[in-house]
Amino acid sequence: MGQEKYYSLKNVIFLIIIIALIFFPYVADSRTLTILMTQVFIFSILAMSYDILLGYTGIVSFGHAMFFGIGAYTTAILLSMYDNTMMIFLISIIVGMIFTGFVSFLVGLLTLRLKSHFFAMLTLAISGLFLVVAEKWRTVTKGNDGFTFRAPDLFRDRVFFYFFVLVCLVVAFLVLRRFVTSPLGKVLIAVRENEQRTRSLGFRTLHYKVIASIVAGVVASLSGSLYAISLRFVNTSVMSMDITLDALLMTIIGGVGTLVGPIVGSFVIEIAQHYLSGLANDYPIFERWIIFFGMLYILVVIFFPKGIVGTVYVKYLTWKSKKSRPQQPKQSVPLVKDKERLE
Amino acid sequence: MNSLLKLDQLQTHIGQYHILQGIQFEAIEGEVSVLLGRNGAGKTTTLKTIIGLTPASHGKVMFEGQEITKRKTYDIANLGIGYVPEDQGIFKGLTVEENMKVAIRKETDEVCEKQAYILELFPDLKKFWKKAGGHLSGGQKQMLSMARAFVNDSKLLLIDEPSKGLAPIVVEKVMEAITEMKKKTTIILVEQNFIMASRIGDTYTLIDDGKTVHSGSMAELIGDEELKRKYLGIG
Amino acid sequence: MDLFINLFINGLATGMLIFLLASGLTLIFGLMDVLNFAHGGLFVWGAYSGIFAYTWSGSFIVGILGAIVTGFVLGWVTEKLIITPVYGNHVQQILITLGFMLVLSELIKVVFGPNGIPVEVPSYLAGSWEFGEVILIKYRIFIIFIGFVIFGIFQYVLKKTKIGLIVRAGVMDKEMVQVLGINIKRVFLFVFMTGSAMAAFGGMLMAPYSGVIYAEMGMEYAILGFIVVVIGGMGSFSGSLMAAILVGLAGSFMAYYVPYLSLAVNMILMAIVLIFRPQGLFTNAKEG
Amino acid sequence: NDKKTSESSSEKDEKEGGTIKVGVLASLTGALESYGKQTKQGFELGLDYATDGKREVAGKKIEVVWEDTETKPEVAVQKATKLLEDDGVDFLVGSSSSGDTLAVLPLAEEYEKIMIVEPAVADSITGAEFNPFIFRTARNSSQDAYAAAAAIAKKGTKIATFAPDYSFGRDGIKAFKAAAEKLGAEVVLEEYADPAATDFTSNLQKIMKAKPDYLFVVWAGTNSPWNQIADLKLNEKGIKISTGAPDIVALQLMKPLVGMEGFSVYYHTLPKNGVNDWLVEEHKKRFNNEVPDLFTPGGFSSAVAIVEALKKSEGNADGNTLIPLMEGMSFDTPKGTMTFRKEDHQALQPMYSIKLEEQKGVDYPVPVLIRELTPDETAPPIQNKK
Amino acid sequence: MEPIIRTENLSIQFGGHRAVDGVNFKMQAKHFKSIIGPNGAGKTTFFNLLSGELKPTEGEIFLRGKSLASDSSIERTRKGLGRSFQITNVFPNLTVLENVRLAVQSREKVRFNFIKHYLQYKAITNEAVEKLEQVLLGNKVNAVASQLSHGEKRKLEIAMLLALNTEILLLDEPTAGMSLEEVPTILEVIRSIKEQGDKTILLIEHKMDMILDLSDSIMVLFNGKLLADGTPSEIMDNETVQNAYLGGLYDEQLIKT
Ligand SMILES: Nc1ncnc2c1ncn2[C@@H]1O[C@H](COP(=O)(O)OP(=O)(O)OP(=O)(O)O)[C@@H](O)[C@H]1O
Ligand SMILES: Nc1ncnc2c1ncn2[C@@H]1O[C@H](COP(=O)(O)OP(=O)(O)OP(=O)(O)O)[C@@H](O)[C@H]1O
Ligand SMILES: [Mg+2]
Ligand SMILES: [Mg+2]
Repeated sequence: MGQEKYYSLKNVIFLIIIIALIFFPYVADSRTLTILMTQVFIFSILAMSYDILLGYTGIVSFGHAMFFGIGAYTTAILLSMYDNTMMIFLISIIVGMIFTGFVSFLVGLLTLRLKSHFFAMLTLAISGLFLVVAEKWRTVTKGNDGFTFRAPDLFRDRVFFYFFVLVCLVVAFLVLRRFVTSPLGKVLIAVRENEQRTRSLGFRTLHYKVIASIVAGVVASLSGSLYAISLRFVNTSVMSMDITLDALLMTIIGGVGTLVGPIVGSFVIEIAQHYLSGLANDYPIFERWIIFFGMLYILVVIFFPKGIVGTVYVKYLTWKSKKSRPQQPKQSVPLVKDKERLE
Repeated sequence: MNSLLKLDQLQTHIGQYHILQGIQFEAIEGEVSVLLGRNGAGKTTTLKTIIGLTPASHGKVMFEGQEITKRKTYDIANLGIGYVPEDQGIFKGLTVEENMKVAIRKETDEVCEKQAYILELFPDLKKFWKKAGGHLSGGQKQMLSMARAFVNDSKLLLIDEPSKGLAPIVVEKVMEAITEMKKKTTIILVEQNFIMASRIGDTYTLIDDGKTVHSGSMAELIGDEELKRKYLGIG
Repeated sequence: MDLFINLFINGLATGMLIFLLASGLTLIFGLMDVLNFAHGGLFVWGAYSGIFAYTWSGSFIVGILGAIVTGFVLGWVTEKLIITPVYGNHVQQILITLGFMLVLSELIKVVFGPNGIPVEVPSYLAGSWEFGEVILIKYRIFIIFIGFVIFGIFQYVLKKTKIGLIVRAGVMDKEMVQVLGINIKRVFLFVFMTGSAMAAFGGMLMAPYSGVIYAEMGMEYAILGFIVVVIGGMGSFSGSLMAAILVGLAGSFMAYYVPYLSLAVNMILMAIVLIFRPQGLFTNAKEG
Repeated sequence: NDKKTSESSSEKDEKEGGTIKVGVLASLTGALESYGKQTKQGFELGLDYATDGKREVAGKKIEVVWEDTETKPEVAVQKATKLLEDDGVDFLVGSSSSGDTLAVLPLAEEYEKIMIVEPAVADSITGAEFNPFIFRTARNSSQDAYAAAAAIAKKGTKIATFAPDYSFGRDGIKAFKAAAEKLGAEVVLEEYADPAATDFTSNLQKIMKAKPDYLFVVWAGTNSPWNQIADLKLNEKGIKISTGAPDIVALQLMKPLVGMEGFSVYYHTLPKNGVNDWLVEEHKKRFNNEVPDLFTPGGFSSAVAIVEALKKSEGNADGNTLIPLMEGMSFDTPKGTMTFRKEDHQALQPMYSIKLEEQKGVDYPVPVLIRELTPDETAPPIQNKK
Repeated sequence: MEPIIRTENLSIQFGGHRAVDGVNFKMQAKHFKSIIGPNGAGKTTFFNLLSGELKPTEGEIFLRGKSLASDSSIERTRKGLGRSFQITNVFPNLTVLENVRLAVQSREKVRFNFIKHYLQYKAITNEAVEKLEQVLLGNKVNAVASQLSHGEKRKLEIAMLLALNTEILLLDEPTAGMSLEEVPTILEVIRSIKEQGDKTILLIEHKMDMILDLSDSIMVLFNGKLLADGTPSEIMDNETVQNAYLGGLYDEQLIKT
């Protein structure tokens, strides 16, 4: 079938990109770009985890920052309390993941029975409460000022850290990709499309939603840990609505339900932000660069209604089906209809 | 023998798919024209193209001598064309009463009378006047959808499979309603229930694979065993 | 007792203000089901243009009219440019309206400058009355009054006309409404413009209350508005009113009696409501 | 730009006497942008003042690179790294938010470059998070608190406090309480409100109940409680208000507080010295007759500090060389003479006891000097535990 | 013999309206029973109660003698109670094949597996295709469900039920809106299932000829109550049924076909 060929094409592209990324720090003209790319990778992981919720299970969460924040705080606190060794760091990632897994399990059980808007608002409330805890538990978190800590010495080398994060990204991507293309992932998609019908096929949908929520939470925690390391600093902003919105925007810009999309989205947003704000130094009209940044979102919706990857993918399929079967246009390709995907 | 609606070489694309590939059809004022054809033949798409939901890519839709091909759905509806979709188009969150209210264009005495008549015919609707549309039974939804189209003064009504899912005795009532409407309204009917179609239809048009393949008077079709077997699988 | 009255009146006034703010969202988010994150932007623009008109003319009434006109015009622009392509698609709505929000609040700085602008209460509404220990701030009484008037107007319009029904029907099935001969696009445009005008109006009334307007004020209040619309039950004006008052009162009393929790009070309130009455506090469960 | 060319050009520069690069981080967009702009204007002026407009010190040109942190820690780190790596700056200055600053501190240590903190106030910058490369020209929260206490606290005064419920407010009140109690006053009530709140009447009710002599308010952010304090007639009930005088925009909101006694970090009429006169005049000249604002002298001072330090080191910008030179260094600023305290590198500086008065031709209440507080009077405790 | 499924005083009330009212019904395994009744009689609601979509206000359902009171719709599907829906209820944005594959997946208990790629489960795909061919949808496997015509969606609905391969099949108007030409094919599909002899089938239909053709017995619901339950000929002779349900059109229908 045509599908298989597509997959292999996809893998080839995938490989080329990986190789390019491996050589990137050596050819890039500055370390800033390396750091920027590291940042892109970290947010890619976060956005991918969000895509599991939004794109594959159809859950809009306004509270994703809490998982990210838990990961970041766990790593920061453990590293500052104990030694700044690699061992502690790895332990902190695990601890963060276990802890978020537990939290997202509870939150999931509590919230996932609700319908879209209500669910979204409840997650907003719960993550709001986590933010308050981070603010109030000042002996540990130092509140909104936050605190700095030492990263493991290996990570002082930004290139090493770049590769470390890249490996995390690739692994997370491969694991998540398998996750969503597995039978379990297909059930998640079914839940997104029509939860009641999924139930009547004999699937316990709540379980699937909780699983999705846990997976998303755990992966978000990983990105939070990496984020903390990249800054060697943590404050309450890691729990803030801004983080959730970033994840959300990156996912949507790239294309929901595509997994590659969030990576592209994260790249687009970080790079646009970086260069637009840089332009402000040279051209006074870019002083208000945020206007252009906002317009970017608007243009993406207008020209890439399904997100960048989603739209390109659909265009590709249409083009291919036209090429391969000009005689039988009615033999349809799986074109996702412009129907709403949230409910 | 005025022609009220005329479809001329109508073609419709949905996305990249060429669904209607040449529909030729004419509705005579005061008659009931029946569209027949197998599943996926393009009957529903034909009706939707008339009302403007899936605009035609080629060809013309003429209504009372003017071309309405490119008009907006609400414009077309306001010319006096009603539509009963195959999935009933009930507003699930609104009550039966509210469904009727949204549908009624102007609350004249005549409309009230008609409403009373149709509620008499389908007493279930009266019984569940305050119930949410989404909670009605399949047949009740069908009745409500008919009632909504019935209360307004339409010159032309497009009805898509009204008898589907109705108890035989209710099918009779629907036929009664259609006969009542027929006094003032021209009707285009898509119907799989051949008994019903043959009883109330004046003319028929057979659609297959998005094209008109046959048309004529209903009496002819009833007599033509050959045609019935070939296209309708009956006889 | 005096204390109770004080807390109550102040909570009520805050609640009313939240209601005014949320009433636009009740139309746009509750009724039309559009996740409009740019609502806060409309709110700020209303505040700035209203205050501009107020300072320019010296009349508070002119200021209010200025805000409402701005709201209508911006509503028109927003609906046409931003919302029309994304009806029914929440994901796209989030993205495009957040983008527009950035544009709107940054444009404020271009037009009115980056600094906050202080606002004074018009002299006839300034100050307070004192009855023994009870202190009534005049402007708050004014807001409570306006809140009830607005509520009354909306209730009347929605009861007496089909417009509410049409919007709800349009959200459920746009095509079918058009089949019934209704130009749903125009209805949506009109409702959206009204909602924007309400946001602008709310912003204008908020300005003297907080004493200052600034470009970032929009988002904070918009989130509060969303909370109120959800816990009041989507699209229900009486629900939003009750929820807004509840939020106002809870804030007022908690800040006094349980100050430790006052940071979290809105979130706790929302969490409790959603867990125990997910369909909203004040709606019957009819609509699923 | 290409890495190689920038590297080689900087090498070339060094041979010809070289360039000193200063990277300034500030919030140039977002909620804190007006602070960022003040710092920026102050810094440029300070540089010109200290180098007599030549922008050269010890034969080296001074070049400034500005970066916007957007008030986001991760952006601040990105931009700081860019400054340190790509631009190869010798000094960092910044930034408008404590969070951004804290996130950047370790980089200064890692790259062994001096960082002048301006105008972030968090105590922890020169406290728990201190590292030797950090010098702060800005005052810290404790200094504010000491100044505030000096303005109102006397033996037996009863004081209630009111602050936003996050680090800034909590730290400020903690320091104030310590300072006030040292002076013999009693803090009878501490009230905190949601930093985003708009209704403060409940808190004020409680304060009225406690019947203090003074209400000391720490507030930052545009949603201020002043109107409500006036509406509830606290003053008429015998509760005097005291707070820090903020920047001019925020002063406009304080009309209800005319007559209030408090403290100020800077207002352009308060200091009496030549540097300030120059600043005010030059500022008006350059920025269509506007006067310098709250954080302008801070930016100014940080520029002066850098130039003075370079003078001492004869153009050597190496961090480790500079640290001993800068410790204890005094320099003249619009606020008078500042001194980097040896122990925690905090610049001790004059503060001002003030009263808000209405003045003709000014549309906001003007801080009028009661008394200048000496640097020693407001010297905060040393908190970096080393 | 113990009936495979049995209800005891099964009732549900919506507001003031009893949609199903004290129904006592039982059915032997491998039996074919049709349910008829006027619109709004409570047939679909009865199915919803059996399948667990709705909870009864009174009464109980027993499957192989065991009460189902505490089982959700999920449990019931797993215990062998599968259904199709009257109002088409599929996954609109998935392809036809994926729709059916999900049903097969559920039956094969490939539920939480996340290690292997789903395409590696070839048997599942093959079986799904097979089911689609059985209901004459073989030419639409890759079409997205929302693009199907009404009749095609009905077929998909049946294919999904067949794929679940449950012991008891609840069919709610499977041929509503299907063209005259295709009804016989679906009828053949149902008949062949019946003739395999291992399924218990409950069918709601308004097409009397089809019912008479297939049913071992017919039960009549009227206003939520069980009006009659008996062999086809008993029911057809029942005068109440004649008046309340069939009306005059029925005779003609019989003559025609
Ligand atoms: N939105 C769409 N996108 C793609 N194809 C469509 C769409 N809607 C309908 N089709 C296709 O167009 C053809 C005709 O559909 P239509 O609904 O008009 O058939 P119909 O004659 O009404 O059939 P039925 O009797 O089953 O209702 C079908 O093959 C269907 O798959
Ligand atoms: N969820 C619900 N809430 C309220 N009333 C309901 C609900 N579901 C069904 N009803 C009512 O119960 C009655 C029985 O409905 P049901 O759908 O079972 O009828 P039916 O026998 O399947 O009819 P049809 O042949 O028209 O499909 C109807 O009057 C309907 O309005
Ligand atoms: Mg059809
Ligand atoms: Mg039914």
